[in-house]
Amino acid sequence: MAEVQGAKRITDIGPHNYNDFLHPVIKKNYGKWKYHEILSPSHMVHVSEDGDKIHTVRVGSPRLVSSSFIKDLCDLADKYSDGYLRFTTRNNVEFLLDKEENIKPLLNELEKLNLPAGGIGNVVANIVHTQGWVHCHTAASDASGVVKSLMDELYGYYVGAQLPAKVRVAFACCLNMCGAVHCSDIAVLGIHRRPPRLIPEKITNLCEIPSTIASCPTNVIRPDTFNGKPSVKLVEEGCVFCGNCFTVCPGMPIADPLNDGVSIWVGGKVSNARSKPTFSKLAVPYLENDPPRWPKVVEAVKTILDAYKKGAHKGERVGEWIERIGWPRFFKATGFEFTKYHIDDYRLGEATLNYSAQVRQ
Amino acid sequence: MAEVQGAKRITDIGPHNYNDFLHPVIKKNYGKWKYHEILSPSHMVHVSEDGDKIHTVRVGSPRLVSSSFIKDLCDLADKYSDGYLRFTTRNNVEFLLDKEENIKPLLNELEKLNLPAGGIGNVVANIVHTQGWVHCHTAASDASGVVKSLMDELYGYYVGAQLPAKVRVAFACCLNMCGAVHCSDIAVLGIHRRPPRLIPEKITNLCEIPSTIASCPTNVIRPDTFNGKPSVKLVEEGCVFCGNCFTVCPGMPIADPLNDGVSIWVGGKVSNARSKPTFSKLAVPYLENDPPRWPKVVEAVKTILDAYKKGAHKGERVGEWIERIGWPRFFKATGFEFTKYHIDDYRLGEATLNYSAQVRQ
Amino acid sequence: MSKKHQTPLLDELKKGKWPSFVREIERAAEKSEMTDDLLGQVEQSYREKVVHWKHGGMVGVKGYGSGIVGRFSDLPEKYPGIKEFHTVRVNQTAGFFYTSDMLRKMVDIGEKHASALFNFHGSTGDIQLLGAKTSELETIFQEYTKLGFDLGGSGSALRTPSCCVGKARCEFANFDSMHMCDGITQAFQDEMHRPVFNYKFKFKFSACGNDCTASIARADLSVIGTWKDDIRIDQEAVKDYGKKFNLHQYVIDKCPTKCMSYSDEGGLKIENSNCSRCMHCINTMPKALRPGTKGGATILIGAKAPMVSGPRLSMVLVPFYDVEEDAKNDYAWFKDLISKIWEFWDEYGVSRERIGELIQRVGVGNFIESIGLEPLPEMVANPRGNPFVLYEEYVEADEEQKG
Amino acid sequence: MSKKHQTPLLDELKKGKWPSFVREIERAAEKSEMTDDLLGQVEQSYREKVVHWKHGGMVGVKGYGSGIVGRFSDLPEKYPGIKEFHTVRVNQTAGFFYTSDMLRKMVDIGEKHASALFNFHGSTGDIQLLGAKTSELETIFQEYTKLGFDLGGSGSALRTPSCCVGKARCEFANFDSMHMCDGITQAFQDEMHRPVFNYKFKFKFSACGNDCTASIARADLSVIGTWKDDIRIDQEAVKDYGKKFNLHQYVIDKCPTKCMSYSDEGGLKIENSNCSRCMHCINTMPKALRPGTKGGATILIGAKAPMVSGPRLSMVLVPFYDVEEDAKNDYAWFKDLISKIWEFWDEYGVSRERIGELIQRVGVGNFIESIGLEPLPEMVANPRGNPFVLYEEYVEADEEQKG
Ligand code: SRM
Ligand code: SRM
Ligand code: SRM
Ligand code: SRM
Ligand code: SF4
Ligand code: SF4
Ligand code: SF4
Ligand code: SF4
Ligand code: SF4
Ligand code: SF4
Ligand code: SF4
Ligand code: SF4
Repeated sequence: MAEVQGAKRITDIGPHNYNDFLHPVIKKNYGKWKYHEILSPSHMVHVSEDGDKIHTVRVGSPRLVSSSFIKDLCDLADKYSDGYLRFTTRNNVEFLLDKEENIKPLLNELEKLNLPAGGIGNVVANIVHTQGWVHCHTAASDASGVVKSLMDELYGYYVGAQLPAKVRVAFACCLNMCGAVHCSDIAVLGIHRRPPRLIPEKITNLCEIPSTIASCPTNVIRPDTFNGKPSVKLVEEGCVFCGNCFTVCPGMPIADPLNDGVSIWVGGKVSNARSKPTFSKLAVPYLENDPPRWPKVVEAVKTILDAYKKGAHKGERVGEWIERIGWPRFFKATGFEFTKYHIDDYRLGEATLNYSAQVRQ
Repeated sequence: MAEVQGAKRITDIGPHNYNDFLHPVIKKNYGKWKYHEILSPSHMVHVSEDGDKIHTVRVGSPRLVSSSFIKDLCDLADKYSDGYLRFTTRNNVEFLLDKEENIKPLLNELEKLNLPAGGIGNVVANIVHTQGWVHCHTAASDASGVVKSLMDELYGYYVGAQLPAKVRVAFACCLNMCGAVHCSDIAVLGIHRRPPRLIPEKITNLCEIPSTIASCPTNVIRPDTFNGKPSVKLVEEGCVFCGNCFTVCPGMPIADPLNDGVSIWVGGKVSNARSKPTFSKLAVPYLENDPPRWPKVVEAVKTILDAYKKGAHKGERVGEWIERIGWPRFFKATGFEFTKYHIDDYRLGEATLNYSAQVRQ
Repeated sequence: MSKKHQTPLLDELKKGKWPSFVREIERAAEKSEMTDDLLGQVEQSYREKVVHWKHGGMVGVKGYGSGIVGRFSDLPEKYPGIKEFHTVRVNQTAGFFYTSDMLRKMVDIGEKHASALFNFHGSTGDIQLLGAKTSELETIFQEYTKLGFDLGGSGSALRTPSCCVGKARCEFANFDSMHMCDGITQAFQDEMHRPVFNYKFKFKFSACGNDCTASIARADLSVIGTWKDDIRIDQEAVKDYGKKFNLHQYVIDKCPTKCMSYSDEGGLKIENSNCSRCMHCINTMPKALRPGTKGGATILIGAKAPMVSGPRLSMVLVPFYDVEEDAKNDYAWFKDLISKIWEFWDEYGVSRERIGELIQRVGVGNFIESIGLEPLPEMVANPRGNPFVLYEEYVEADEEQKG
Repeated sequence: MSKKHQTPLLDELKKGKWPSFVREIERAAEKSEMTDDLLGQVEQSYREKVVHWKHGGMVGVKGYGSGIVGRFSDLPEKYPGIKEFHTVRVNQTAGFFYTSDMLRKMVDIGEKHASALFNFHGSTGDIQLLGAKTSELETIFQEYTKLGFDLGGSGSALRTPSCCVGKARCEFANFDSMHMCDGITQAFQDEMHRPVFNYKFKFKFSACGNDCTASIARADLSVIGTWKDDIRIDQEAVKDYGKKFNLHQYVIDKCPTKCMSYSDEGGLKIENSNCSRCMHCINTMPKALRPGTKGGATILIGAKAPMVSGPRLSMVLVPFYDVEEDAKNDYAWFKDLISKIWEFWDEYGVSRERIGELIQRVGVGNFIESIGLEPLPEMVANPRGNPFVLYEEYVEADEEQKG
């Protein structure tokens, strides 16, 4: 282990300044871009007020990558984009080229390396996701496995096939929802469905009781004592399986192989274009975990995409399509069952009911 | 007093059956009407599938009327509509005529009696209202006086001048909102603004303590004792002056001459046409009671109507107009001040915030 | 008759073109002496900006728990005429239809036995006779029943149902709102006159989505007309409207579901499966468009005024109710539904809790289940956006599979 | 190197066309021995359908309270390589720009001192090096700082701010999101590295309403580009688009404020005072339309994931913030606003309460007032619809006026 020596040690320097990593054409035209054109799902060009051009070739990444993967990218960048590259906010890789003639060879080489070029325009973008069984303690499902299974199936939509609009799919392995799952066109969410089991020894020794009680969205964790020490008890009936108590208190594990699984949500969006940003809404309350390839999840997402492709007008995001045709027809189109679980009974649920006689017959 | 004699006494007969009061043309064409035409704000005609016609002449009423007023109507009905008439759901009077030639003389006579013929189509309809100081114990303002002052001012809009769409104005004298104040284009609402005063003697003797405590929307009424008997105390800071405690407990009077007054609400609607039914929203939090003619209230309502008339597209209800231009521009157009009171901080208030970057600059 | 009280403030309200309620009170006072004191007290309220009625007070007629609202002056010595000034709520007819004959008889009762002052009508629907003394109540009641009219509701009871004019004079009517309103009112006389509910309960019937009774805003149970089949189109008449105004701007573009299109050649086309029966296009072109012929209604539940947890609108409970079919059985299906709702309310509701508040408290899903209906997407504007789902079942005995 | 663990289930995930994370773990295992055990444990999770990491665990480097997320296997004997398998969060550059040179050096550190496995990038924005042992943390930290990179946030501290590519490669940018993101990150190093907050706090910067960082869904403080003046129109280019698609259908009709009109003669007209800067028309015709030249941003507050009272989006706090002007003063106005927000949070917030939850608890109006801003109608979708207004003042000493 390196010694910690006050003098030598550098701290609080923040990230490296981006200026050191900007392609010269970008530096020159910073803030002067005039328009862009999407030439294919893997290639767009930005044109500046001076007429300069920067080409972007976008490449899909599994995000959970080895050093070797990054070095492969670096080799490509050296060869085709003067060593310049960036990542997107959805974990794609972007090569930034000023030489148009490099695009074709770059695409060819990507194909050889089995790296998917695509993701630009009205396609299924890379799936924003989280850690899952690979690295997180509260996961109700794996992240990378579900995402890989989905992207294998949706591959065509990433590299080519056009959809009515952008489709943002996201995955989160528990209700903490690391990522923007709650506002995605299609979201897959790992869920628990059995109340936490209480391990009194751990609760009394490891947990701060007031914050454990405060962690519960439905207030079903109540004060108790165990061997004379402060502890908690549970009113199981009101538990909504959020796992927040486990986050603050290791004595309340909630993962459960027989009951964990995923739920599917649709129609969220983040952009302010046309309609306001909005949450994804519950479509399928529960599908069991079926590793390694989660066929039921894949099928459900496909079902939504197919119905969307068939029913939406050009330019309509998934949620905008559903709002136009109405939720009853969404459930009809997908064949998903509407259940009492779909009716919001939480805090602001009242605001989601149909207070009108506007009903399609 | 009449004797109560079981035998003779008729009970539970419900209302007189309407069939006895239907004009013969209505009886004949019941359920067979084909279309209507609005020929003037006081006159519309319904045409049946058989070609029969029934003419309606609508007349405004102050609703709080004497037997003589009703008898005047009866005389007119006998003369012009074969004795048939009805009232509308907004307290207007409708004469039902099959003889077109009777319309003109009827209108003439109405004018002589100073009865306003109008209220049909895109006009200011009769103001739905309540009891006020004339007959209710919880009133924070008078009803009939405010309505009379308003209708005198808006008279032209009742008998003639066309607006972009129907404008429904309503008045309620307290937060019980007898009527559809909470869903009106423009609503005037009597409000208290000082917490109830506690009269412990009355509370302990006349009030059921648990229901008094339960009556409070913000839970600021707390159990207490007075002379050893169960009573209540108040956390004044959280009181929202709703008066519900007074409704259930006479020991908590809330009316207060210096602080009572009215608030003004806009943009509600009930019909399902185009947009969904929606609540009226707060426009002016407080105007003092200034009897006998409430000039400030009249001015505020006029201000809204003027801005609406100027700004709305044809066919837009008040709320639809505001939704199109945005609330910031409504406040600009009317000059009303936007305050913290406009921001909903009650139960479902969160659902009313602007969660978007859609902002007019 | 000379004036007993000086009313300079109220006199201001006799000016102006709108009929004056002050004048009406004066006219009533010409018929009934007691009403003079009302002028005095109201003038005093105008002066002091405060109400002068005492808190509530129970009064009624024998065998009835409701129909009369007690009202007592808090200045009975000063205004003895209105010491007792109760309201008698008299059921209106369905659709508010009357003949001059009947009306004269009805107001005569008010002249003879009370203040001669009325509300035509109250906000719930009743004819309100104001200003009855306790001693006169039984007489007034008997006089009205002789005319075939009964008392309305008050207190913790069913309120007088009300309805729009519907098939009697409206081409938009999808069901017979007057017939149903009258039928239901007759069926639930006991519930209206003998308060046994947790709180009030209101029915309103509007025969189309225009909702001319404002039922969605103020009825615990709203029945609003709709239809199953296609909007009837008279293409020639559409063209005529097209000469009067811009069809796209006023009709097509304002359709909330954007399910209409128009071209001079093809005429007006409506994708009826997407139409939400909002009524807009029909309202705008009543000579050209008519609702379909398979009429019925959407049943909604839960509207109310703000007390105690905020105002509510009614939410969809039954997307399509075949009224005509049920009318053949005297509305048996509907009455059965209502009984189940009232049973649930009786079992789970607390005092002064309206049905809408109860549904919210127990959860829409649980309520639906309890009264034997299915959860349907028509009930919601959108499904839940938060993940706090109370799944009701989980698999157990999994311990051995672990680790 | 031969495989230590059989992974028949994971092997299934090496099939298919999308790059396989399993293959990536294997490739990392080729560089770093410890990573082999990760394959084993994840395979076991796949078999048993349950996670095998222990609950949390605090680890870190000297002087820093955050930046490392502790991770321990719950089967350390079986998988000793991942007994400790912590995450090192390393600040990305603003806009995620790199050179191949720098990237090689960055991943080399991971090969040498940890699992050779990364997230490029984490959902907050950091580069995540997975699988570091406690004993290696200080070395790793020092190696990164030598490259000019520091740790990100974790725990009850500021998180690594992130931003969209903005002016570097986007013609829609209304302010310099990268410059501001970098500036703010540098300014608040202490708040990021030494947890003293009630809970986490996140900044995200998107230079237009498209919000390519999804800030409105997941940043406590979202800065989203907008503009003051008129949309710039190139009418010729509009016409060209008109040849490619139906302008009315795809642009005009989809404008949320309906403030556009088009005719072949008059060209495209925009009523700019009614435009809500949604970006739709500009997105659809980037060659023809551009945001105005007076760029700036809307500041929004409060987004977060569901715990503990449901998910939240950010709400408008400052309708227009003149970024360029403030950038001249090193974002002094913005920093001052943030200090006030944090002071309020510090004073009134409780542990594990995000700012959005606190604002809701104390009321938007009170919060606004406390940090010195004005209530504005831009903050709400609509004013309140319920009458339960907490008026703060009333007039007293009125007793003598009564009665
Ligand atoms: C590279 C990236 C920004 C970055 O700093 O990394 C980016 C880049 C662009 N975005 Fe974006 N967006 C990026 C994430 C996002 C996100 C965030 C997200 O998905 O998590 C959103 C919000 C999504 C949502 O609403 O749920 C986003 C919503 C948009 C929109 C609005 C789409 C809509 O109609 O709702 C546009 C406009 C459009 O595409 O017409 C847009 C437009 C663009 C343009 C055309 C802007 C430009 O002129 O350069 C860029 C190429 C678009 C494309 O990929 O089709 N960008 N864009 C991000 C690429 C992510 C990826 O790899 O897939
Ligand atoms: C007579 C009455 C029904 C009754 O049983 O008494 C009635 C009668 C008609 N209504 Fe109504 N409405 C009546 C109260 C209502 C109400 C309830 C209320 O105001 O309290 C509403 C809901 C108001 C709201 O949305 O806030 C109402 C919303 C409508 C609408 C929808 C307007 C809209 O675009 O939102 C129409 C359609 C139209 O006018 O185009 C309509 C249309 C009509 C038509 C044209 C229907 C017809 O073909 O006969 C009738 C004449 C309209 C007129 O007055 O302009 N009626 N109408 C009520 C007259 C009240 C009055 O005296 O002013
Ligand atoms: C007379 C009438 C107003 C009018 O001028 O027309 C009226 C008058 C009173 N209403 Fe009402 N309500 C009247 C229609 C309504 C309506 C409208 C409706 O029924 O369509 C509403 C709103 C809808 C609803 O029911 O929610 C209404 C909501 C209330 C409330 C609040 C109920 C709630 O759940 O929030 C109260 C308070 C209560 O129930 O204790 C109330 C209470 C009262 C009381 C009994 C006062 C009290 O505190 O006990 C009033 C008696 C006044 C008097 O002395 O005459 N009144 N009340 C209406 C009944 C006339 C009729 O029978 O036709
Ligand atoms: C690594 C990362 C997911 C990923 O795969 O990318 C992540 C991983 C964890 N998050 Fe997260 N969060 C990550 C971005 C997010 C985001 C998205 C964002 O920042 O844009 C969110 C939603 C936005 C938000 O903050 O609300 C998010 C909302 C949470 C929450 C819920 C917070 C809430 O207020 O509801 C928790 C629970 C907690 O704070 O205790 C949480 C907690 C966690 C913990 C620390 C688990 C825990 O219970 O303590 C996870 C550690 C996993 C591990 O071992 O690596 N993580 N977390 C992301 C951070 C990487 C990075 O630094 O770049
Ligand atoms: S979503 Fe949950 S399980 Fe997944 S990484 Fe975040 S905290 Fe961990
Ligand atoms: S899992 Fe969530 S709802 Fe259940 S007890 Fe724990 S904190 Fe409460
Ligand atoms: S609104 Fe209030 S004051 Fe007016 S009549 Fe109804 S209960 Fe009485
Ligand atoms: S007036 Fe309303 S808020 Fe105030 S104490 Fe009474 S019930 Fe509570
Ligand atoms: S609700 Fe419909 S059917 Fe009834 S009167 Fe109004 S417009 Fe006619
Ligand atoms: S009734 Fe309403 S939804 Fe149906 S076609 Fe007409 S305007 Fe559209
Ligand atoms: S948020 Fe706007 S400015 Fe930033 S990259 Fe996206 S489109 Fe461009
Ligand atoms: S930016 Fe949006 S609101 Fe503004 S004109 Fe364009 S489409 Fe309309």
